[in-house]
Amino acid sequence: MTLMAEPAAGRFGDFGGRYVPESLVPACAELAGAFREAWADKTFRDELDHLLAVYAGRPTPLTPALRLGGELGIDLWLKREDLAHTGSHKINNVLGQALLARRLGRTRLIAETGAGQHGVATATAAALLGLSATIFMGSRDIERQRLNVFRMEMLGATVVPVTSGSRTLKDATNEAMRAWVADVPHSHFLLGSVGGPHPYPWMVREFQRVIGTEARSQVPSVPDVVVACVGGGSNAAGTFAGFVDTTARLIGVEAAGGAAMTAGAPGVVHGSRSMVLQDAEGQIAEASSIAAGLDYPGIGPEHAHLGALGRAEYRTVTDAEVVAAIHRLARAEGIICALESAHAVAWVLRAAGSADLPAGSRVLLTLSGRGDKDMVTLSEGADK
Amino acid sequence: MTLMAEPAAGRFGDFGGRYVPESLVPACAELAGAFREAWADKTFRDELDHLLAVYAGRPTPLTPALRLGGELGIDLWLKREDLAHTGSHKINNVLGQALLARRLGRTRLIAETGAGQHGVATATAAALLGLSATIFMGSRDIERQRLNVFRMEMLGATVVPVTSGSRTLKDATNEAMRAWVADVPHSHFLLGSVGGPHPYPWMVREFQRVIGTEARSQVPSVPDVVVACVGGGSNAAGTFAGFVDTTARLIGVEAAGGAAMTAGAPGVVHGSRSMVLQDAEGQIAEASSIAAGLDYPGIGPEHAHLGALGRAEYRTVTDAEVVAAIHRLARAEGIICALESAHAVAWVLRAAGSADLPAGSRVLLTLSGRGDKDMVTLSEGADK
Amino acid sequence: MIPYGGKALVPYVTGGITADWTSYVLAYEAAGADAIEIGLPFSDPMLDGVTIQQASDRALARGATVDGILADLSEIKVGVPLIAMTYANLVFRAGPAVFCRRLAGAGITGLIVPDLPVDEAAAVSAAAADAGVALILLAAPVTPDDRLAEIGARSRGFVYAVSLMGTTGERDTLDASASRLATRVKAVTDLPVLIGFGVSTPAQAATAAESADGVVVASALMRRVLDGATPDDVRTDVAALRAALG
Amino acid sequence: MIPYGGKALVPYVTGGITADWTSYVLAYEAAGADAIEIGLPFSDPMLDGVTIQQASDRALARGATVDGILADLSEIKVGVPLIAMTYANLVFRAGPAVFCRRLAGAGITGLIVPDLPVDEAAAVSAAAADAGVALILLAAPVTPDDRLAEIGARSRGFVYAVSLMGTTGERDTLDASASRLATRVKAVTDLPVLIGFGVSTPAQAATAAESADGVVVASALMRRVLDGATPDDVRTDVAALRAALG
Ligand SMILES: Cc1ncc(COP(=O)(O)O)c(C=O)c1O
Ligand SMILES: Cc1ncc(COP(=O)(O)O)c(C=O)c1O
Repeated sequence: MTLMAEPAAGRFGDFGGRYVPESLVPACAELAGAFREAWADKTFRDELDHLLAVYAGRPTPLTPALRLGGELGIDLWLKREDLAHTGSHKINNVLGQALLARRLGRTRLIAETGAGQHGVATATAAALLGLSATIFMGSRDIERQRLNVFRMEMLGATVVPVTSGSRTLKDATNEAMRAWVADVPHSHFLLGSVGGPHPYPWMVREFQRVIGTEARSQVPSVPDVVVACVGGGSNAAGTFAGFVDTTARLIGVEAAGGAAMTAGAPGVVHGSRSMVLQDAEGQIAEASSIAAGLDYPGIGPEHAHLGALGRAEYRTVTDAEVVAAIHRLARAEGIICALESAHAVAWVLRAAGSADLPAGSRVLLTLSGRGDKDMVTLSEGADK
Repeated sequence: MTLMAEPAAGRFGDFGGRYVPESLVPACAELAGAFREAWADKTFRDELDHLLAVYAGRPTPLTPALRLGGELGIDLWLKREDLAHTGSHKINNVLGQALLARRLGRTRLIAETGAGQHGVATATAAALLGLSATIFMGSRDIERQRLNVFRMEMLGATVVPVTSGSRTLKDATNEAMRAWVADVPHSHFLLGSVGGPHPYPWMVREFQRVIGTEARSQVPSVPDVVVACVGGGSNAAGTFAGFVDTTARLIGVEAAGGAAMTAGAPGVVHGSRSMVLQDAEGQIAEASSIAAGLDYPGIGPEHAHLGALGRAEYRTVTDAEVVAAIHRLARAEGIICALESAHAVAWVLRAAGSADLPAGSRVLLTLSGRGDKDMVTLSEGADK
Repeated sequence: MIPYGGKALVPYVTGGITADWTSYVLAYEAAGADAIEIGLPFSDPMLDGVTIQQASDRALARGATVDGILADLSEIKVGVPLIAMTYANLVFRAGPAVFCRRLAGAGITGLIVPDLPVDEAAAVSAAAADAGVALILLAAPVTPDDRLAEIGARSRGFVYAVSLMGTTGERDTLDASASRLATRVKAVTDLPVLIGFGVSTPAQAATAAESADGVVVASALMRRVLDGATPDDVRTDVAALRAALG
Repeated sequence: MIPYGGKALVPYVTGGITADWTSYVLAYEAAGADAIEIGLPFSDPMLDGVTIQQASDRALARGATVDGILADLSEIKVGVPLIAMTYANLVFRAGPAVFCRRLAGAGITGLIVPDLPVDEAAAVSAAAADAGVALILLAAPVTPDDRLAEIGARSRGFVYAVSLMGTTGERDTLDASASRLATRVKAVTDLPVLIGFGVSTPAQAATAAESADGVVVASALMRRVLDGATPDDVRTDVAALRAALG
């Protein structure tokens, strides 16, 4: 199995598609064509690879977590997206899409953000390429990720607070799509994960594939288990892409309060059909997670497909496990990861030694981002 | 000219030495011997290089600053220490010294910190190697770099507020040395810059040499000017080490309120003779800079020597120039650097086009760290 | 569904927005509506501006459900066609066949799903046809000719011409793109073409009707309802639109 | 400088700590001090604990300067040797020769510089000798034998044996390292050996004097001064130390 080709009609099995207003269909089609072309164009790939190397700090290292692995009785390698410029894997996708936007003659980037990492990455790429950026962010997320709001503003982006619905990522995404409809000729909607209408799930996975490709060349042998946290699912998709054709088990870890795969049902939201947290009538549920970047009721359609096939498995961890995991990793390895990334760590901590992750397992874990943005949340938690 | 050998009697020309209490002399001598030996030991170098690569993210990229350089009429390359693990060049030195401390059988690291970057790096290395860490930090710096205090605590370090004197880096250094005297057998004093008694200025420069060595191999040609900010002077020393034997001009940029080279006089503080801000009688002056990491009245002795020889030049920039520079770089290149690093940028902004930095110059600038830690300071400034 | 010949007026109301929301339906009919659009509120109305978002939120907060809204409709007698407007997830969650049969059971004969473009519409289209419900497709100013032809061919009841690139919501002027689009759509289909999105005043309705077969008016009416207008109040508004359209 | 034979008592006072600080000098003499150590306060007293730090800060805050302190001393008549204690930067800033001559001019005959180890002492040592001032070197518990011999050979006046690994400051007990060090120093020099750092009580002074030729007492006295003790009060304290030493 590989995850290479453009999905036919934008479908991953039963999932995917392009459920958007007619006003956006031509833009989606244009984008799909442009990406298809650019991805086959050596000049474009070379320019992106160059930026990833000299600007974003790729390849990111693979760190053997000797102390934590030793305590858990497993071999544990960490793929260090926390060291990428702006502090998470989000930059990989953003640089790719921003180059594409420029190729399409767009002068403005529109993005949704939850934790603010995608917003910061988008604002960064906009500054680098001389584009303008408008970032939609739930007012609740603005409260808990203030640091990132300052960063976006310093980079020259306009941050628009979204006060509708749950005031988190879901609502920011609605608002970003509304802004896009109103400015299609000048704007590129720079979606931050593997959701949304075709070509986004495919395109973003391809831009994130670099994580898996690098990791595959860095691990001493094919791991038994490959694990990553899942919000929309882009860092997991990029990681899985490097291992889907191996014997490695693929594990995505969701927030217990945003577990689209575990607690959701098939549905259509934000442009594609996938697994969605919703009620019996189809109203979208509000997710709830300490990690703003996972506080989302949906998941990318390819994950729904991999889950349906049984090729990938999805697990959930609680906020309390996540907080414990972030501290444990910090003290054992000197790495303070993002709350999002700590979901993957938390599952490893829980599973190690059990039938789900037997002693002696070789585990590759993608640390999708760094934790600086979460210090306020964590220190407030500690005060309680 | 090279900066290779161990300075005889710990002297760089008229500067350097070992002005410490007799109680610390044997520990300094032991450390000098251990470093001399380790630095000649392939096993030690390999282990350090390995950690720098798989853990700290080295080599860091060299980014051509095309937009900013274009605006200024110069070729500008940024050496990206902001992408190193923990967010600054401090990790290079800390990993080296922590390995040395372990080799010496020490179980505890003691460090002073200003901006908190060195404290975070020290806490990180302690966690990684299973050592304990006590970090002294001025209470004024604790206020302005809260984020880093949280990070150190999460990493398991004890942060001790220092309320004497100016309550900044100078006073934290006094207190760290006092703590060291009281626990020599178990503690290694992990000094964060190229100051202090022999062997620190030499050893820390050697551990930071990796910046200059990498940059030298990354630049397309020898630059006309190599510029770095100077607090104690470690990122500058490490950078200069790669270019001191070339035709490049070497420029260190100090904070106007902490300009030991420009406004200081020879003096002895914290264990070595160097340039020091002081009054006519010899009382050490309190520095004052928006950048906690440069808010220090001294400078490493080798800089005093390079300055006396005329091989390196030292300039100052004001807080206002620094704030403008951080914003300009963010908007032009999508990089939010540390307030410390922005001093180097501010000088380039001011000098570009003048006789000091003519149009067409090729400039290598070390971005010593990232700005996340400074967002609160900057946003409060913006509110005013 | 839409009378051929004259200029059709299709006012909109969000189902369940007030306890007596069906009184607005009756008022619309009384004021001369040719058909009435009933919004089935969705939690994430991605194509709607602030007014319809607020209307949807208020209805959902009041506990509005599809079943409840349909039951309310069964209790009144309306002489003009009723058209449901909702988002794809509500349709798929129930299953297109079940969903469309439920609509038909409540006397609804049309369905508009703004996030279901023609390429994704096959299953719902078939289910709607089976249930005797017209799946009305939308065309946008940026829709290219070939797609427009396909939309014209696959739409049922009428074609909904989205007046501008943007969300629903009142506008000061009618975008010039509205009449251009209506003209293009009329060139590829014999179905009536109605202009919607941002038609806010009788004057705008009259302008729209110069190139189209009628208008859909939503946000302008819902803004009034949100501000406390009674069924009687909005009857006057709809009557003014009716008068402007002739 | 220090009387050979008996057990010497050298109490310390920070110059300029109060307006009448020289009264403490006179009180010490009256209580039987064999010599008196005068602290010339430095902004960054790296080897000092909290008490001497506070004393230094207070003196500096009062505007104390080396010149002012020396001028104050010129105004009193003291019959025992005076020893200056300060940090290297004050010595180098003035220049060792100028600095030492200034001390001598105020009647000071000894100098202790805690951050000037023997390896760095040559210039100051020569300048002090020229000015007739004894540069007193310090030995520490960790000092190896060969260094100890060098310190013994290069020190003048006496050798200051630092009782423990740590800063100045009161301690509950005298560290066992104190007597071990004093014994080791005495084996390599004929100079008197005084124990300092943490000698806080008459009993501790007596213990120290078993292996050494006397004691320096600083923090215990300065703590009292900081707490408001008058010259009369500290005279009693020094007298008690004197009595304990015999
Ligand atoms: C550090 C980090 N990890 C993970 C995520 C979740 O996104 P995805 O599942 O697309 O990787 C985010 C989103 O903000 C993030 O910031
Ligand atoms: C980012 C950064 N740059 C520079 C410095 C100054 O140190 P040095 O002059 O030793 O490089 C610091 C010190 O904290 C720092 O954090």
